[in-house]
Amino acid sequence: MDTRPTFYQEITNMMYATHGDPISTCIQCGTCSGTCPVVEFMDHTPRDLIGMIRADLKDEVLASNTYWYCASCFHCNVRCPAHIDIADLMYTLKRYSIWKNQYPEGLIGPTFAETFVKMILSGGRSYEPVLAPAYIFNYGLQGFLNEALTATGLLLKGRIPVLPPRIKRLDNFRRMVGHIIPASNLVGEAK
Amino acid sequence: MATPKKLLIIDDDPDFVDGIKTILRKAQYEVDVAYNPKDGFKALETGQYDLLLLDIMMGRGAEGIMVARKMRKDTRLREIPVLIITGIREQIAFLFPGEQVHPRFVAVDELVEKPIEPTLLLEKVEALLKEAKVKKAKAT
Amino acid sequence: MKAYAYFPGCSLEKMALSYHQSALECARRLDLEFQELDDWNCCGTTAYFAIDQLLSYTLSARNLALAEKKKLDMVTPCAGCYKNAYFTNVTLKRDADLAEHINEALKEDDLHYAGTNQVYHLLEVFCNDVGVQEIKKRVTQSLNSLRVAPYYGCQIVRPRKDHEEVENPRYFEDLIAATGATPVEYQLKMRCCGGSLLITSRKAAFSMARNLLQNAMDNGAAVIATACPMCQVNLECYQQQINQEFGARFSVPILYFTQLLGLALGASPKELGFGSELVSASAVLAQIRNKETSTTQSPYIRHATS
Amino acid sequence: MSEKVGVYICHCGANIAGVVDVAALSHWAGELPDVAVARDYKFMCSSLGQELIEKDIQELGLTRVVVAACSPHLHEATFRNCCKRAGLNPYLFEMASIREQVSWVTANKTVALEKSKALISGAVHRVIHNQALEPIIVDINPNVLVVGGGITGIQAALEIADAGYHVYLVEREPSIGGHMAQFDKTFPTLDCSACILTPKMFSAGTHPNITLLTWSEVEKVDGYVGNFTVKVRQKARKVNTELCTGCGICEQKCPKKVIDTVFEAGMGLRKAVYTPFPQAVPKYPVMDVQNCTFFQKGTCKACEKFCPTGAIDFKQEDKVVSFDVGNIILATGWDLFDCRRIPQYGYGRLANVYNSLEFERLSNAAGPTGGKVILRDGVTVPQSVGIIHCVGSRDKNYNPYCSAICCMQSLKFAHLVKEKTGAQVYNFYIDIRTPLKAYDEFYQHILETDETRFVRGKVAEVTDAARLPGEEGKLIIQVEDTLIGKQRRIPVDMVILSAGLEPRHDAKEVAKLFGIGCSADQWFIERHPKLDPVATMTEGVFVAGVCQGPKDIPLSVTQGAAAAARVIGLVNRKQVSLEPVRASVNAEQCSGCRICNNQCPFNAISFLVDKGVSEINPALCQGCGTCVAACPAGAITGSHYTNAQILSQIEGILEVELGQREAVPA
Amino acid sequence: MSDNNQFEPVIVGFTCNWCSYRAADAAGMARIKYSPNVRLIRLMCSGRIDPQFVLKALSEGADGVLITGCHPGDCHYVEQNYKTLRRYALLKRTLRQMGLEDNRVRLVWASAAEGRILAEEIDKFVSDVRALGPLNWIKMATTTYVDPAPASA
Repeated sequence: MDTRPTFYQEITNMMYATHGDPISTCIQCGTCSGTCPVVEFMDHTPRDLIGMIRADLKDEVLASNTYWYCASCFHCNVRCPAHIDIADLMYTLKRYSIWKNQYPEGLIGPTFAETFVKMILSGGRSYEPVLAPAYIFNYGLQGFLNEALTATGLLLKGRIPVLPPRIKRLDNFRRMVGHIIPASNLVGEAK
Repeated sequence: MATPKKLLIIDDDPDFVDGIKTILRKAQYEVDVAYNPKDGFKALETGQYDLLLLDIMMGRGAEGIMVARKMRKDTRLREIPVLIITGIREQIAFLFPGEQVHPRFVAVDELVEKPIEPTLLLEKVEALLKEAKVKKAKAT
Repeated sequence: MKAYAYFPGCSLEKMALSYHQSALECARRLDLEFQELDDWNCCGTTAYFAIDQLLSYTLSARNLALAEKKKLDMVTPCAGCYKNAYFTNVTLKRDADLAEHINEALKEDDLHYAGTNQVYHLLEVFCNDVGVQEIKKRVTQSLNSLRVAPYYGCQIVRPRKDHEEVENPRYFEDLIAATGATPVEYQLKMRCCGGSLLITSRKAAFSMARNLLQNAMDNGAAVIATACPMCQVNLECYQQQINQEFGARFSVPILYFTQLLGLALGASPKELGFGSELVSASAVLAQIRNKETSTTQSPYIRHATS
Repeated sequence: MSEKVGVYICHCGANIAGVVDVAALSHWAGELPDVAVARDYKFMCSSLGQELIEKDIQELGLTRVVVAACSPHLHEATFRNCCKRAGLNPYLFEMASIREQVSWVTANKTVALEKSKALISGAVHRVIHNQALEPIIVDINPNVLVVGGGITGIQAALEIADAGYHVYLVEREPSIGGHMAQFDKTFPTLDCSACILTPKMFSAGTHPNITLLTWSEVEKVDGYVGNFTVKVRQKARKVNTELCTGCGICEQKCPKKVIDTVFEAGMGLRKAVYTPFPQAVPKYPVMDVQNCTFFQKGTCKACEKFCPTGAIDFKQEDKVVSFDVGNIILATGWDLFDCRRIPQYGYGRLANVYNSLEFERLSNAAGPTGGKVILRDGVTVPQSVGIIHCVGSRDKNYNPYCSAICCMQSLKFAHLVKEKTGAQVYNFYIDIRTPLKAYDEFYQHILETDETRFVRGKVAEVTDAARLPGEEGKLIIQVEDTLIGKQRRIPVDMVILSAGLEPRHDAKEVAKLFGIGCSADQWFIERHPKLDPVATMTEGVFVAGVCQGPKDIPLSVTQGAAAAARVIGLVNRKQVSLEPVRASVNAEQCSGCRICNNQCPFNAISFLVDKGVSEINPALCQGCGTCVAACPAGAITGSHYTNAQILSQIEGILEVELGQREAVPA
Repeated sequence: MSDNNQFEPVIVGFTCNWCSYRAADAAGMARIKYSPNVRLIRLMCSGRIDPQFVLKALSEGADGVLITGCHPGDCHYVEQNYKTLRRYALLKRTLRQMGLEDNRVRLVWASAAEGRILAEEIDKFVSDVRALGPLNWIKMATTTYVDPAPASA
């Protein structure tokens, strides 16, 4: 009980509730990476990443963009011959890097996550325009213009709401969230 | 002091655990560590601890709260004082910076934020143990 | 008349309003009663699920509890909402501690999750509960051999729920065939369109969408039918940008399967929310109207200029 | 009357003594009522340990013996013999398993001691009620049944027949030969499979001691070791084998062509009346009634018209033959993994994706293409071929086990493709497993000479959806090349799936028929995985070859011979002794209610109408005891498992617990 | 007894000779640690289990009884475990009629290969019986049992 956990053990500790088999059962066959539709954008293939975790290459793993590129399509999950929940592993790495404040600069995943939570807490539902400013500047002028064009198209077709949606029992809802994320400002005065 | 007090740390962060473990052992406490909520709860059930030091953000989210809540429902574990030590502000309190971390989301005895000063840690631990002793004396 | 607790999800409020309208129209015409959940909230979405699973489970659990209150099984047209609700249901049934923890939070809204109901995607309700044979009987306006590419996407079929076929399911094809349309066979029907990367990694999302569009076109699709608002937006709204990025000339309508099914069941385009497309569907509507000129060859086959 | 019980506690080295305080245990046991002596010893099963017991029996006059050691399935026989040598009836002995049930499964030493005490107390209480019994001696019928006429069954049958005993060799297909007859070359020597198999088939077909029953299936097995009665259904061949000379004219003249999904693996055609291949044994054809024009449409009879000996018999019916054997060898083989179960590999959807058996036929000189490796269009020679290993094996979605032959098979394919087409060959593997004699040398040889490209990675999918230039019209193998960490798309003309071995689809029913067990994967379970690999838990029933688990030809032949040796050994003994565990009815107490009559699956219980009581035939009774429990009058006794024995064992076990609980305040 | 004085039930288990006893052997060979509360009695077949064995065990101080056998369809004696299954249902009814919790008796199928499954089932049963608490059976009048003399051959 007293030996300091390695990086690999830290990750398996975080995945203690995963429905899949432990990553120790990975046979490094590459089915995940051969299947992955985003692999060409990743600096390490998912299989490689599992190998790196098992080799405790913490800095290299955290510096990798692999888990931010995961599209959660679960195609690797259903094919994995070792029944590893690879998408869950990617989620875990996202959480790890956010919790440790160790995500690489320039990736907008964490910013997006943050924006999303704030949005949910303010209305109980998601609202596309709020998400836009959070990432739009990362694309440069061309991207901005394109986005604006698409958005305008959608707006003209009546597909973008003007006001953010709100659920009716928002106070109850926020107090509910306050039980799960312990931040007092979400729920006003605690009971 | 006849037998040293037995403390359990449930925290997934090895760096932090290493730090406080050293501080607590130097102060003559007996310290066990569990690095995930499942092992942690198992340890609580099998060992006899005088105090629990509990992290919040573990596993799938704020699971420390789950552990605390479950303990409070267990007649055998209910009386163990809990000191929550959290880095939640660093971890997810990007939410509304500057404001207080909610102190009473579940009945715990004390909550402090990481990083914690050694003296403060020892003070809190000592105070909680004392309080528990008084409570126990009253009960019997 | 079989009743369901209907959870539309955030996208269907506005962005995918036509999905909402057409889903309800199809349900009505198939004698299903869809009771919309009262005061439902966001399901937690794919993107956020990664960051805090406990919160995501809680958000979905609230919707499940709302459905339980109605004592009805839940149906949702959104693939993302479906996956989250389905697996929240599975996880909470398996993990009593977690369910208790979340129920503690749900008390704030006088709700309780007991795990008594099932979660279905709209496609499942139509294909299994109603049945393809029954739908076939109710088709009044054949879709006239329109070449429709069924796009399953990710979250309806994956992760695996039981022992079902996840690499080559056929129920979407069967449903399309029941409407008188011709289902297009193409290999990427199960492939991710990249929708969930739209915001975080546009380049990857576009490349995935392009591969998908190309594969459907190569196999002669006149229209792609989707069952997920995110896929629809990615494939339709960004088609122009994809054309720019890859020098392609895609111009393929991406419709919700309920819009096509609705037409076959005799609903008018207006009732099904037609008119808000960014890629015009008028050619599709024309072909359905014009029985004589039915073609099996796609008018849209255009190859990328590479 | 009081008994003198001796209790012996084994240390089993540290296996037991490391967890259980054996000294305290034997001290405690010595104090039990009726126990005359209790000892502990390092290895009770050693000759010194046994001598200890024998000496006590003789010197102390022990009347009962209890050994607390390992599982009775390991050493019950050992200690019974030990008792017998010392003049004590072996059934006055009882065993308590404190290794498998205590020391190996319990961490806490205090609890382990308590549990050991409970088990020993139970055994001591029980043994006092044990009765002296004599084993039942039965004669062994020297005839042997071998089920399955593949290489394993052929080998076993020949060994036994050569030893002078009669063998019934039953085969489901029209000819013996099995899968080996379908193969082209064999690994690693590249011998022609047919060249080495056909002589053995011929010997089996002509051996005076072998009765060949092909196109036949075992329907029923009754009895026990030494005395089985077997019923075999001989499916109607519609050919009178007395008259048929095997000239093959019927097959030539038959106008109906059918795709041969069995021998040709769907790659070639056969006629409606056919022998699966020219060297078939026996040479007699069979008629495929489902596809015969006469049976389906009522006219044709071309075969009958041209048969020179009048052997065609459209009226022939299935025949059930019954015979007695003393021992049975199962060599039922395997089925090929159905590659359609992995849709992403395209088998059954993409024309030029082949499974391993299809490739064997393609490459076989006697096969449908005359040994030419060509694509499904029948002309094109592939310029690039991908061979995918581990298809359906080592994958928790399909079969978690390694099929053991696919690496060798794939290397062989690589060599054959290269030799016959000159194509660029890619082998996609997870691990190359070439462990036996001359196997790895073959791998080295391929590496050195054939320019095969080895790509380490489990293939994700095979598709015809071209994306990049050069992919049009090809099969694209998408895979991570794990040694460089990159996803690759490799266009090829032909894909060969090295499909795994699976238990026969009906393995479970066959196991049930013969009263043996199946593993979770449905391979037949051997008696001991290392030390008794061809016997089963059922006396007189043996397993050999792939039906017991994946293996290649040399190992299958070895097992066939091994099973034959075991059988010959038993037959030579002429007699076998059976456990005297049998039920019997006390006619005085029997009320004639007949409740027990339908409890017995072996029909051992009959009702004597004249006497108004039921009776059990000890030759048929297997000793399960179900009727004993069912008898409302308590009139049936199950020897060695009497009510008195079991009830006292319960008392004994719980005595310790009660004592313990009273001692500990609540 | 564990440190925190939790109730440790005593359970008598019956196994058949062919599947479930070998499953226990397999659990041992695999060194799978499981609850030590169960003491096994080997019979030839689960069909041999006479309801009086179960009642005897409960009356002599057992808190629960575990009945194990081959999986349905895998019985060494063809179909005798189906009879066990029927008797099990009757037995549960009898227990209810006697005012006892019928979940103090459990039937578990385990093949010879399923050591791990047997161990898991034992753990589960022990913890379930532990939750039920001790069985307080006023000791029934001791039943005397006399074996009928074996029928003369």
